Amino acid sequence: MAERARVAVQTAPFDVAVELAALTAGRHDIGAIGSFVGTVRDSAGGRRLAAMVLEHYPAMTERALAGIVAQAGQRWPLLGVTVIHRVGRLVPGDGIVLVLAASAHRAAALGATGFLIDWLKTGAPFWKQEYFVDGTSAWVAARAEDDAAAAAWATVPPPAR
Amino acid sequence: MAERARVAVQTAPFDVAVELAALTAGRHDIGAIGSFVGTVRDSAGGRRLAAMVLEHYPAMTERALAGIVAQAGQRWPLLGVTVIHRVGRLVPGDGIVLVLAASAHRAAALGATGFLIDWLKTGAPFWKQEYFVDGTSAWVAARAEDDAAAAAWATVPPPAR
Amino acid sequence: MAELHVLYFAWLRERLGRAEEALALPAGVTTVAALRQHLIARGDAYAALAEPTVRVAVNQAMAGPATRVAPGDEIAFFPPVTGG
Amino acid sequence: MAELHVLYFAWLRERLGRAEEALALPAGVTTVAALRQHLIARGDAYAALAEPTVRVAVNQAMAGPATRVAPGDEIAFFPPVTGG
Repeated sequence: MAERARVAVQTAPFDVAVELAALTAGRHDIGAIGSFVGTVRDSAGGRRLAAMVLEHYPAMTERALAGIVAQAGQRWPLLGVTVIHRVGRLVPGDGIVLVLAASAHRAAALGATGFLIDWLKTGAPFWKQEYFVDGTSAWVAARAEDDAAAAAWATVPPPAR
Repeated sequence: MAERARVAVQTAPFDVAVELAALTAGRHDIGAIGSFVGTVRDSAGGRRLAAMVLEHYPAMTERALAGIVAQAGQRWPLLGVTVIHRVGRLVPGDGIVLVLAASAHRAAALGATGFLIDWLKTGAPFWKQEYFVDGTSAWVAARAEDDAAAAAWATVPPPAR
Repeated sequence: MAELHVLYFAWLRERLGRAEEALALPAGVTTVAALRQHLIARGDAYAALAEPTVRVAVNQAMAGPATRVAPGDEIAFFPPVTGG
Repeated sequence: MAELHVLYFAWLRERLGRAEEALALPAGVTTVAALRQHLIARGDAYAALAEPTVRVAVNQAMAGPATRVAPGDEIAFFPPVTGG
């Protein structure tokens, strides 16, 4: 289990520098921090995006995120994990999700970062609705390749500790 | 080739927030940013570390880093890459290296991040000397597993664009 | 209380025109599959629940067709998730 | 100028007590392997160059034993890199 685990769902923006500092403050056993930031793009399926609204299932989100973080901590010797997912209305350029994973070595930090974002995309109850510049809107469809990316982890044996 | 490529070797600390902002400023086509931060740990081989001194081969470093970034840009559809490597005297907790890779989608961003750090560890002319609390010092030995990690990329076909 | 708390998310919520409802546990309904059929049988917008991609969670955990439902449970129907 | 510019890094630099030297290209030396043997033959600290892990770069690019060396080249000897 990660020694420092922070999970948050929020409407406010996240500050990567603040989160990095919190994750590593006073720690000198961390040698590697992997991170992933997902942001809103200004086009989708060839159409210009004006905004995106993220909905979630609060009671389940909390459980799902805690479960995903715990799974990562079982696979890799993590010293800290931060997962922040935003909800509500976002515009192009806004951050959607932040994953940080700290470990003594890079393979664990980057492996856990990839694992966490793959699972966030397929195992956490968030839904995106896109609002286009042309006035139309659409719910984002789940992508088969996301399911494949998450499922692929089941075939990867946990690394030697 | 990445549309924004920044490579630096410096004694000064790097600021992840500043680098992230520079990479993404004014861009709304970026959907994913992978990052890796390597930091100085306070122990090595069971001994307490007081400091680390990083030496490099300046004329070659520049060429090697530019080459590595160009290779990443050929493998993945990157929208921006930042590589900063520090040299000189560092103490536990200090950042050593920063890699940022931006793309429209997460697989490219995280793949390029892992590729860049694996190659930095084996293909760029940096050498670390560790100074221990007990007054001794030692040059860090190259790790066979680092060579294996970098070599493994040669067997991974570039992803479909 | 012999009631289920049923939640709908994303386009299911929009199609049904509601985010939640309380439902007396119908006689003979003991599984997710049976509850789903019961709701689909209401017709009109509830036909959306027949969409095979629709997922179900019971008490905030992903559930399959055979998962048991009991009075007091929170049952959620939703499309495949698209966060991250 | 028929000279090579030779550089040493990390523990090689320490063992040799120098970071660089100018070297007149010895007669008959046209490859990295020959230059390395020539330097090793100097004896004393130069024996360190016989260490099989020592790498060589010619004009800032990684080189093998058969890589050609010519007047004006910058030749660097160094241990395996340990950055990142």
